[in-house]
Amino acid sequence: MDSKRIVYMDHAATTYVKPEVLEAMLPYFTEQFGNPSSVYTLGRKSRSAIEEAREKVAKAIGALPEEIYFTGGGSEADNWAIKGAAFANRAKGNHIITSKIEHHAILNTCEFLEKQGFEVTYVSVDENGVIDLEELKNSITDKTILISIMFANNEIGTIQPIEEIGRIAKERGIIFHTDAVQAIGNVEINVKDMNIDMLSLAAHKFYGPKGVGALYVRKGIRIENLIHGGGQERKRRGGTENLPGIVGLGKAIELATADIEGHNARIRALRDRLLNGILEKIPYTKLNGHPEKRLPGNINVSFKFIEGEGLLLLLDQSGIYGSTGSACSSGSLDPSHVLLAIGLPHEIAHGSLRLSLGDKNTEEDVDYVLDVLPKIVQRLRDMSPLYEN
Amino acid sequence: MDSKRIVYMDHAATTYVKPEVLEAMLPYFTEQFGNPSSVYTLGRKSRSAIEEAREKVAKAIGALPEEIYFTGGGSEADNWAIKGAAFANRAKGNHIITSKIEHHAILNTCEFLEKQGFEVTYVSVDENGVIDLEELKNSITDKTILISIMFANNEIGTIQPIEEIGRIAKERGIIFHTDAVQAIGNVEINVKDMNIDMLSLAAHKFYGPKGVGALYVRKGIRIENLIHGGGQERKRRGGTENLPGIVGLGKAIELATADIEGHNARIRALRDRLLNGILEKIPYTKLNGHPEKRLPGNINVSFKFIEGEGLLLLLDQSGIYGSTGSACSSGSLDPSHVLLAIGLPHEIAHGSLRLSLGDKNTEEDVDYVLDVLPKIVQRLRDMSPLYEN
Amino acid sequence: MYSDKVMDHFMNPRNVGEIENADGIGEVGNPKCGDIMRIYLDVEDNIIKDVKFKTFGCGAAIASSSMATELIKGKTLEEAWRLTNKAVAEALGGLPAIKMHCSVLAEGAIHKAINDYRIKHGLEPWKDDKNYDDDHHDIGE
Amino acid sequence: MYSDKVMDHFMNPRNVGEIENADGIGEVGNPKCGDIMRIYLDVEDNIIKDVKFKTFGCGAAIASSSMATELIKGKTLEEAWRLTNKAVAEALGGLPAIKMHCSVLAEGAIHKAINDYRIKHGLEPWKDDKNYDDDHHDIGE
Ligand SMILES: Cc1ncc(COP(=O)(O)O)c(C=O)c1O
Ligand SMILES: Cc1ncc(COP(=O)(O)O)c(C=O)c1O
Ligand code: FES
Ligand code: FES
Repeated sequence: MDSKRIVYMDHAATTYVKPEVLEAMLPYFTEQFGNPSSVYTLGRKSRSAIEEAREKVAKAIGALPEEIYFTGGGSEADNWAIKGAAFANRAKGNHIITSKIEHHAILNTCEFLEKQGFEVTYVSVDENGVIDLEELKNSITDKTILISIMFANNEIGTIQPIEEIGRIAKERGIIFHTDAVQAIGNVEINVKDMNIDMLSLAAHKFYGPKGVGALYVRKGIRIENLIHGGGQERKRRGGTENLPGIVGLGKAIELATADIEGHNARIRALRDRLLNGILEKIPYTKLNGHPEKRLPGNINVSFKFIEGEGLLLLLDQSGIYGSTGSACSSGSLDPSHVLLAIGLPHEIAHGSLRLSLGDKNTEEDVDYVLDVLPKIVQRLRDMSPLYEN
Repeated sequence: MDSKRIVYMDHAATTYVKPEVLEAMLPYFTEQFGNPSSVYTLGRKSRSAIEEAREKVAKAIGALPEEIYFTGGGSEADNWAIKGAAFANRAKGNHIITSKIEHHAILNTCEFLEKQGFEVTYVSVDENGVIDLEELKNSITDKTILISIMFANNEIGTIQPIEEIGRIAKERGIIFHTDAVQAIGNVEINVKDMNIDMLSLAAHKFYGPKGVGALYVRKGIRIENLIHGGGQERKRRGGTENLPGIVGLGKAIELATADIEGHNARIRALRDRLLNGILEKIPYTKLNGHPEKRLPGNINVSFKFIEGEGLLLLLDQSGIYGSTGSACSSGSLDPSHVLLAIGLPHEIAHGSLRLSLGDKNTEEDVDYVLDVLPKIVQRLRDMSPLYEN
Repeated sequence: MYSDKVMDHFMNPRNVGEIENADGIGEVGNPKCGDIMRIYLDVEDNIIKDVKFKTFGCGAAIASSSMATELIKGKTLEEAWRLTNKAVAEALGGLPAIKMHCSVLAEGAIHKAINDYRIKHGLEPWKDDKNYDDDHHDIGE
Repeated sequence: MYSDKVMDHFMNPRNVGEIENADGIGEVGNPKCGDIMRIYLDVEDNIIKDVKFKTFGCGAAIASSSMATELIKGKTLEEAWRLTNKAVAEALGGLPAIKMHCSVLAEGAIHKAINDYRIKHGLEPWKDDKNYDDDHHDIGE
């Protein structure tokens, strides 16, 4: 309410576009705007730009360029992977396995498929948000055509044992998709080593533009199209290519994966300083998600006795931007399905705060949050009928 | 091959982004990038920007803001409209009516639905590309749930009698969708007066950015989601909003519909000068599409005895960018389905050239094309075994 | 999404706290769905002399508590009973559709506090036709 | 999409034209699918003295005609017969996958022209195992 300091700690929701990325994109709006499907010079230059971006995406995840298809975002990639595999393999089976803590782009797609006659198993997670591998194995049937497990969770940051899931899927000859929207740039990924058949990503989570993403589909995997249309993306995704967006995605993924270790070390140090400070300064506080196997920038804590929306609004007044799993913030009856899946009671889930750190955050930012946050929590607790001093 | 002059006449494929549009978009990449679903200031500003864009789109077509849903482009809007209406109304019927000259985003979607048990009637067009209204009426059955007819054709520019089709659909209580991707900015559209229930559009056809579009869905029309996911777009289209893209779409549609008459008068005068010059200077040439009811900037002509890809390449060498319906340019066996539908023999369809004019084209551009094109056509004819001087 | 009035009452809530030995206390909501509002009344000669609240809930819930307590302070119990959630929302310059139920909490807590007072004073509780402890979260539009 | 060599032969095609009273003429393709190639041969002592072409087809078809005619000029008929479409494409610095069939036209037209010459000269036509007039458009990858 006083400060002009702005501390953005909601990078898991979306990031700003890095200047280098925007710069790479700019020529493609006004000058170099030709339709990549055209035979003339202007079109051919656009085609090269797209193929260059495709190579960058492929390289970042250990795939071949011809295995990368550009989409209009992470949700489209998720929808395509799930529906595409389902519709293409219906003759083989109608059973899909996923987890209880997937993003709604996966969960709501599965719900749609259930209405279309598919059967979906939602595997549980433990109190740290790690998938139950035994339950996963036991839920496989002759009819299982697809396993989709996210690489890292967007709310609590827990990283899944993707290699092991890939092995299980491979052994049983089942297609394995992973939603890696949160993982890119934070975890080393190699789709071949990890036996990943399909992988979704979205540029705006790693300092690229919104409205563009990609789906990796291993050569030989057949999926039905989601966006039917022109011959773009080797006839698998119709629509005039989002040329500046794709160029931006290419540049952003190149930057994000150039030095994952270095990036993580820096972010993790900041994150731990902030997390330890919070746990130290604010009583009745609990960390959600796995203590070690988590995204380097992710903090998710629950403050007892208070509700998250008010917390966000007060933080906002101090220039701090975070997010919450409270139902009050989403307008739905239940708080975050992820927090419930790891066993939090409703009232604790309501008091959750996610702070996700990014490249521009500094130690000063951390110290500022550590100064402001405890007061705000106390202020809300003082208003809470649940809190008895 | 000598000149440095560049004449872009492929605006029907895609347009450059106007400087004012790019300028409006720029803050939303790097500064004003907050997730519109967030409660904090940065997110709320994004939300306002999106709602402002929504109002602009609504105003441009005579709809209500809450009837506009943003998509990742024209193809997504088309796929959503058709599949969404089909899946939501399956209990009512399984019959869809469309035309033979729709964009592939419609045709290939219908083909997919045919595999899912739907029946599709593809209505014919006359030699000018105008829909056969009698055939349309006669093909309606008790099971017809959707009529989808494009507003204006992307290849030959023919504008359809949309109001009459809207009336027919309304009388029979059938949902009416129109693909207006080519029409926005070129035809006055009022979805209420025209009884349009759903309408697709794409920003990159009217000087907005690629990778963003919109679907208008009349209040009360229920369609299944295409991109399932988060609660964005009033729970009807998941995915973090393409904030700069949406802002750009809003700005572009505002500019494009501010003075349609004035814009058309200017473009039409240029177009007619070019068209008349071509027909005068180049023998064995035929105009495709309706002589009057056509998009103001559209020229589509067939030059006998030659093939279009070579034509494009030679034009390219002179800095002129156009497009063709030749199969050789697309890598498929058949030339443009639109040119075949209006009754052109294959070899004539192969020699087609589309020049689509835009806002930056000048009389000098026209004169330059009129200087270059006849020589190029002659040069190819001189190489052609079909041409006997 | 919130009006300036809402933000003002959320940021600077009036009448936060408890009243020791209050004449009437009303609590609605349940922690499961995330919202609890408790209202304390000090009543003298049928007039609300003082009122305090404690709320566990969103910004709109806190602002509604603040506004509602302001609106009934100094009023008769009959007047206070007639305060509707709509009046609270209006006084706040409006609430988003999905947040209207938060103002209902305030109406409910006041009703409960008044009836608590009436029962303690051997009066018959007034009849309420709403159940304020129901799941009241609702998705707008 | 085309190599510089292809563009050069498309922009500046060698041997365009007709030969009056040619010793052999071969034509393949059909206008329905958009490509026709016709080749004229002047043969002296079993050597191709002169060769011309006319082509209705894409840039790759025209470039292939140009390159193929260059490659057989001055060669014996046997040598010319052995020219494969692959050799033509290679000489052009490669062709896009979806354009390989355009080079097949050149191979076919040469074979037909040679056999036209042989028949006119009372010789038995050489056997060809491909049908060059088939629909040859094909989608790459
Ligand atoms: C008539 C028509 N419909 C749909 C589309 C598809 O739009 P987009 O390429 O933006 O997906 C286009 C343009 O390509 C079009 O001209
Ligand atoms: C794990 C995960 N999957 C999918 C998505 C959807 O991506 P987008 O919003 O770009 O469609 C997100 C982000 O919103 C995410 O965090
Ligand atoms: S208290 Fe939950 S939304 Fe207001
Ligand atoms: S001649 Fe048709 S593609 Fe080459």
